[in-house]
Amino acid sequence: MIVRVKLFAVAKQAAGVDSIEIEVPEQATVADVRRALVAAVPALSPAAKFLLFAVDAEYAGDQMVVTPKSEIACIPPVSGG
Amino acid sequence: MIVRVKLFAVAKQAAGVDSIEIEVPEQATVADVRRALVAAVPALSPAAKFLLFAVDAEYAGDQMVVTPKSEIACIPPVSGG
Amino acid sequence: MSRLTREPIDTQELLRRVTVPAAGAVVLFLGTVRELTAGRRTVALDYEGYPEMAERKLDELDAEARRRWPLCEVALVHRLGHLELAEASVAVAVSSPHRAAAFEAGRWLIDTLKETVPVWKQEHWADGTTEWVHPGLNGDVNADCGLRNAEPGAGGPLP
Amino acid sequence: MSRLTREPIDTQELLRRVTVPAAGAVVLFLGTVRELTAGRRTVALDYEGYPEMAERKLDELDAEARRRWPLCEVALVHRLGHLELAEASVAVAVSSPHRAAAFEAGRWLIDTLKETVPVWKQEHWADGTTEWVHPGLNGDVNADCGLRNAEPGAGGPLP
Repeated sequence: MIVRVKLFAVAKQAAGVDSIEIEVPEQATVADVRRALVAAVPALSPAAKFLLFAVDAEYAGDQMVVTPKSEIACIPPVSGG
Repeated sequence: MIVRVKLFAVAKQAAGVDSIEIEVPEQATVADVRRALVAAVPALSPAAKFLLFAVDAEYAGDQMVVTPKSEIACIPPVSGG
Repeated sequence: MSRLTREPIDTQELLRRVTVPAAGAVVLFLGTVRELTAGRRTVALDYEGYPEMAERKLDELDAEARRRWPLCEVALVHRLGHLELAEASVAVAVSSPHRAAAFEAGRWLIDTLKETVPVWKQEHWADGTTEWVHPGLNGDVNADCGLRNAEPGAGGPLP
Repeated sequence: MSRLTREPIDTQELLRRVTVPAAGAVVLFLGTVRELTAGRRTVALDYEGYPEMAERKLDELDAEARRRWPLCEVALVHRLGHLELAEASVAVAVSSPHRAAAFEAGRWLIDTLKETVPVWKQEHWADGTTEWVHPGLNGDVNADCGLRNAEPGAGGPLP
């Protein structure tokens, strides 16, 4: 299935776009999304373990299952304030 | 000798004036000033041990010697802020 | 910068004064006139000070805070006179490159100011009575002196 | 009250909002654009956020702070977009009957905001380079990714 991932900051800069569609297996988890994102944007691989994800605007653990309707966002380490 | 003592807050209220002249011995100390003040304003006697004094706009210990030219102020416990 | 004032405290001016390019953190503390104290209702406060000494003490606090923390700017203002509910009686504004120092210095400044600066507040209670506040002394001495429940402006018992 | 804004933060409005008769203490924290970071000179910052999630997180911080401390009012604002030196990027304003809670809550709010709210800053260094700031990740990954010293607006290396 295809999911869309919102990208911010260094992830957006690395991809050159502010969201990206990636192919993941049915019943894919956040961990699968991370792998597929890094495969699609290899420049992010050194950052892979630092990337958190949000599903429907809430932080989501690696085991959370996503669907094509999920609002998925890649959250690199935050630096607000 | 005669010294003048500035009075604030409850001390001013007890005395009914914002400064008071009191008689103290030559070479009087702050401790002498406290005793003379409380003798002049008996309503302050329960507060006597809580009254600090300033000489020339600086906190002064009981042993400090005052002169008729000293600016002496009675400083009851402060409550600014 | 430290001063006493009888006008409302201009918080914008204080923030402008401490917000500088070397700073990354600004902390402003305001002490405000609270309606309820231990269940009693206040309608207003009057603040009185010993101005020459109070301003000197504020300057000393400013200097000591700068010795203790890497501060960019410090501004201390205490208001005197009559204050209504929710008005600010005191303002402490500090800036620092980093927030830990700004918070710590701000807290130390207001704590120390309240212990050392010769300023006094008089409560105007909702029941019509007034009372000078003297920590450690109220509730015993004011009562003993017959000064509790004094009418505004009235002197206590004279000798 | 919490919100994101692209306009300068109106600190007077925040102070008015939190200054209420039930409070005796107001603490305002401002995070401001600092010129020097580890010896490097900044000329400006850009802030980007994930708005839907950032506002939800700010609301959660507000609610959690009120659970932890007896607060009267809380106001949290984060600015997004382009900020010059000394402009405020974030404001935390809290009020409480007593100052200990106001200081502690203010400190906890900014500390936790900086750890959890999805907002990012991009440094514009005086040498003309730009850099997204990602704690734990800068200095290694940005460099590894070839993203350090990127020109403003330029994408990093694409696959």
